[in-house]
Amino acid sequence: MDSLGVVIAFYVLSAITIVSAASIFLLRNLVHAIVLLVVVFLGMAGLFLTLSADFIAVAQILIYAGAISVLFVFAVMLTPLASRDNGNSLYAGPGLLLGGAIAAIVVVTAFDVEWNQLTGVALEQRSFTDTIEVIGNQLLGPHVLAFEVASVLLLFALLGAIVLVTDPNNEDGAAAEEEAGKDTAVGGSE
Amino acid sequence: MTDRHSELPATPMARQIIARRSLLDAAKAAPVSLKVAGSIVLLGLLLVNALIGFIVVDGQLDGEWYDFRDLGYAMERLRIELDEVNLGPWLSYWVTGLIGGLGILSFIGGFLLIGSWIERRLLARFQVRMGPNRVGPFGLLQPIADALKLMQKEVLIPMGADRLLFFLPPVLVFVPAMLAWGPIPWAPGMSYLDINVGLLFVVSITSLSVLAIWMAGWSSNNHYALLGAMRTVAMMVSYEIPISLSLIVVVLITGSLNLGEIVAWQTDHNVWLAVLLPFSLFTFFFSSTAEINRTPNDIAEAESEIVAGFHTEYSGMKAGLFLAVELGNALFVGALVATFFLGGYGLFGLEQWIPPYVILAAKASFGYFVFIWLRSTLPRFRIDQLMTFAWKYLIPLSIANVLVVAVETSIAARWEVEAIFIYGSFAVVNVILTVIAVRTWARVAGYSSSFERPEPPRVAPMIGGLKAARRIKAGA
Amino acid sequence: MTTPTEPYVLNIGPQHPSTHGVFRIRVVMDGERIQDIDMIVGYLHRSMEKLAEERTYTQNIPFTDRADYLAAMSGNLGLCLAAERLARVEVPERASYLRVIFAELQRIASHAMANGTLVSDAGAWQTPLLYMFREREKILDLFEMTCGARLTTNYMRIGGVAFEPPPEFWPALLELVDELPERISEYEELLTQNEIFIARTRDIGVISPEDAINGSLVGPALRGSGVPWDLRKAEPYCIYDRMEFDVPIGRNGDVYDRFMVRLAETRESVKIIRQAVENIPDGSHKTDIPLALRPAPGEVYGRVEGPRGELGFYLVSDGGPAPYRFHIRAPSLINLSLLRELARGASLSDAVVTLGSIDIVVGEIDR
Amino acid sequence: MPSGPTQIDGGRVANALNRALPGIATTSTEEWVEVESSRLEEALRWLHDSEQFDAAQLSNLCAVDYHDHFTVVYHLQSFDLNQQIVLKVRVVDRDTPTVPSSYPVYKGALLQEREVFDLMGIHFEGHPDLRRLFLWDSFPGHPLRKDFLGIGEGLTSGLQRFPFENKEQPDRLLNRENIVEQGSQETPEGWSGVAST
Repeated sequence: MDSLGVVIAFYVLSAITIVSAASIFLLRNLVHAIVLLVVVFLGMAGLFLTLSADFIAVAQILIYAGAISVLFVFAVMLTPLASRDNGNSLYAGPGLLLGGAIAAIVVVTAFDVEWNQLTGVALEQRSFTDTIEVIGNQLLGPHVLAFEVASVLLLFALLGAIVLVTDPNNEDGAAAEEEAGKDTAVGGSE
Repeated sequence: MTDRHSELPATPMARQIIARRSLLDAAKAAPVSLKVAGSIVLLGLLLVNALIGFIVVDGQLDGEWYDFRDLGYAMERLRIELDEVNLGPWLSYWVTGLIGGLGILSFIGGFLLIGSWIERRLLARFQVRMGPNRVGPFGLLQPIADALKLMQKEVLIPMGADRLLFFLPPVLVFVPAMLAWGPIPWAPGMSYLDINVGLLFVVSITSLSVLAIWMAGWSSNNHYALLGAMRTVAMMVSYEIPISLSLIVVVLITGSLNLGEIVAWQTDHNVWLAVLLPFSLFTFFFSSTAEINRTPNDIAEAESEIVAGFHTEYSGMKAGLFLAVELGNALFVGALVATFFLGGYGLFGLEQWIPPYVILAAKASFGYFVFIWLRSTLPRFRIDQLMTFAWKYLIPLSIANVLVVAVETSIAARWEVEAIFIYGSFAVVNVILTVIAVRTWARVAGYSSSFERPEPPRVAPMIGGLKAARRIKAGA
Repeated sequence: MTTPTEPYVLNIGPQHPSTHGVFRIRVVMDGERIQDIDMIVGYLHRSMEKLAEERTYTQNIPFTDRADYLAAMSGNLGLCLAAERLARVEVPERASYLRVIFAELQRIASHAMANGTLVSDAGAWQTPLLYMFREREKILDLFEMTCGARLTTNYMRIGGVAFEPPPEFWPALLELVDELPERISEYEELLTQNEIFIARTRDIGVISPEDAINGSLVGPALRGSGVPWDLRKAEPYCIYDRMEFDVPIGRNGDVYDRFMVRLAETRESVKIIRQAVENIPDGSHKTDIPLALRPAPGEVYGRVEGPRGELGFYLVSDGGPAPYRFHIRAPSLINLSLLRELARGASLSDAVVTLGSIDIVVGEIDR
Repeated sequence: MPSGPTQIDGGRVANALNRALPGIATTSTEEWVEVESSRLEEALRWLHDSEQFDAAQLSNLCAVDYHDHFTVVYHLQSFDLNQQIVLKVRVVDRDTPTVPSSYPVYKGALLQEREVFDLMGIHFEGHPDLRRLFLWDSFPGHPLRKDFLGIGEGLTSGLQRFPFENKEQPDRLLNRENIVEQGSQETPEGWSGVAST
């Protein structure tokens, strides 16, 4: 955190991120909220870059800005037009509580961690060139169990999603799916 | 046109067609002095080239700042010089960054100008017509005329459109398209953004354009645009998976996410990854056609169904920006294919003679040519066929491909034989495996041979109605 | 669990690349699936049937050009045959041969257009269309040589044809007839084995023979469903009874079959033209008829097999110089009767291809 | 003799119809048969189902205005027997002429009946979607009627005499050699413009 440029970048990015994040729940238009959400994700990626975490930054863009936001897009587009409104305040109380709790955890952690060991010279040494190697070795070395557990969790989430959208009682859905399978590009069983 | 027709152009149109002259005719008809002057100029150029070639082979150029084969050296030198000025590191940073950015932008901008002309001329050639040939020599100024026309046009904002979101997308779609060019290595030392996560950077930046397209479609307040946008979003999200999986294979083999190192690996081993990984090449190329909305996967702007898809409502230069991005993306995918699978800037030692960036540009243009070729040849898939193809065919096969290549990589790491034998056997095995896997999986997933060879129509032996139809059907 | 989705209305046309003219369909869609459609036609309505009641039979021939503007010759032929039958006019043999030659050339041109636009609708960016235009251009050149017009030819007359073709017409025609089979084979190679094209057209828009007959389909749409019906064989007019040709019929009644039937029909047309050119007799190309033809009171329903099917002319005469009632049985319009049933439940892309395979000409729908 | 080569004698059809459904056919000539308008659907269905006539397709449907009545003409086509039947229905009511729809028997009548409704103003009872086809809904009148726009008392549309005809020699032949002589024909100025009945 020596260079002036990095400091300026940090403040600008933080401002963008926080303002966009605040606007998300102030805006009534859900579509605008999604666009701002993407801005938040991109700002976060920029913040990661100022911390020399290039892999995390790129992964942030790839996963959050590129994929998660598309998920939100689908969710919004499947919402009936009448209820496409950000004005619902039913969950405002619990949301605030939860948000406050998370903020508290973050603040406590921020003050609890010895940040100094990773700044200055140590940060300089951890240059851009070997982040991926280090991350890869860590993931498939000491933390391989957690890595595998996470992947199994994701697999189950995938299966759960499929089970949720497949209605065994709905013959129409099954027939439609069969029909869709029949009309495939190179498929088309006789 | 046969002889009789050319003797006897019966109609004004036929006469007009015959009267058109080609480039060769123009050269033949030139006066003798012009021919002599031209030959002298050509000879001089040849001589100069021979001289340059001599210097190159002599090794005098290697690594010097005036080494025109790799402009990266000049930049390096410039940076060192600027650092000595003692104004702080920002000077060298900004100056070299600006020069590099301008270089890339001017290359793309130049290509956008010439590219639309190339595309239209080539398409016309494929379609037995002339193409633009009126503005300037051989119609070369047509793109400029088009751009001027687009700029003069009124930019309409449809009623009920979300004005901000309608304004932003042409810009937002342009930014990732330009940014993604950053990590492409043009020569060993000539890469604008030589980062370690180059491959991930490319994938993530290109995935950003989904949102811009969706914004364009949603904010237009038009059902065609919305339909096109949702088709695009669904398609891009689906096809990002096969793209990533096919690139993971590249990373597995080369052991690096850095595009420069991927190219260097291919140059070192004297092999193109296209030979080693034919399936990945196909997956990447096909999925890219979906990502950038080119035929046969241009369902997002299928003009026979939804007019122009997400940019139906855009007019003037805003529509022009979308079209330009589409064109630039085609070239970019060509460059990516060249980098990942066709040896990038390398050409088996020839890069010592020809500037590597020229080689890369030529390879990228070849990719672009293939896109034009496809566009002029193939019909379009339907959306459900396309999604089925991604999820049922490409993704399972890509995963299997990753597995196979992972095994091969670990063999290569442990087996101590000449690299040429290892990779030669891998190439053979992979080609065979690809063919077998594709055929088997197609059978498993329900491909039937009736789609391969549908029967031609019958000849009716009699005239009649329903009874005759039934009799013919039963008899056959 | 099904996600409730809102149906929405998509307005296809009047200006749309795949409606082939000013034809409008209002589609109620659920996502990509079509729930219901409503055809809105009439943008090109020129009240031909009313206008024709105040014009003589000869003056009405140009209307038939403008009704089906892609098959002007067939329209001319249909009206002339009906009027000749009504007024009992005999046609010289040479004129009959010329009529058949031009009607079959027109069929090739029209089928080339239909197939080209169908493949264009399936997404091939105009390449097949332009290839087929190449042959169509040559045919239109032949028309231009003969009667000076390319599209709205107004060539046939009651009692014959308007002009004898110029001397350079015959070699050009023979040359075209020689090269056409090659070209048709080229299209077959280019398209009929194309995986994507097959996937887009096979089992799409299937019409059963029962539906096709009951829904009043005619022409290639009917033959594509496997019904062997061709007026040139069933009720031979002009000199078709002397010609040898086959009637190709489809197997499944899908879009692909209709496409293939059209392609095969062009081949048969080439055969017919070749036979007609070989056997054409010398003689006059038209008979003399009164300036104002006054057929005896009565009615007639004359019909020909146009490129789009049975093109009928119902003429009622009250003894005056103009028809008392002039009705065109427009195959383009009547072939659309089944469109709604075909489109329901189909995806938008399929509906577009199906519409393309029915081959409509808006001038004929609206008249 | 019927005018079409495959058209069958109306009298034959009338006899057969009357045998099966007594009293249904009112008039018949050798070209066409006229049936009672209220029993149209019955007749069509019988013709459609009968082995003898096998009227599989409604190939043409149109209407003619005869000043005092309308005639709806049905051209029925049998493919297997290769014959054509012309069926007519007479409607006398000019204000709201009504005919039963043939859509229940022939799906191909869908658009043809809409066209006749639009241009001739004949209502088809039982048609699922009887709207105007070509003209907009608020269009006044039905243009194919002979009294459309009310040209005048006793005057109707139609052409009584061809204006360029030679009055003295109405049967003058038209061909290439016979060039029109100066003054031998009626000039447009001398033509009244509207024919009178």
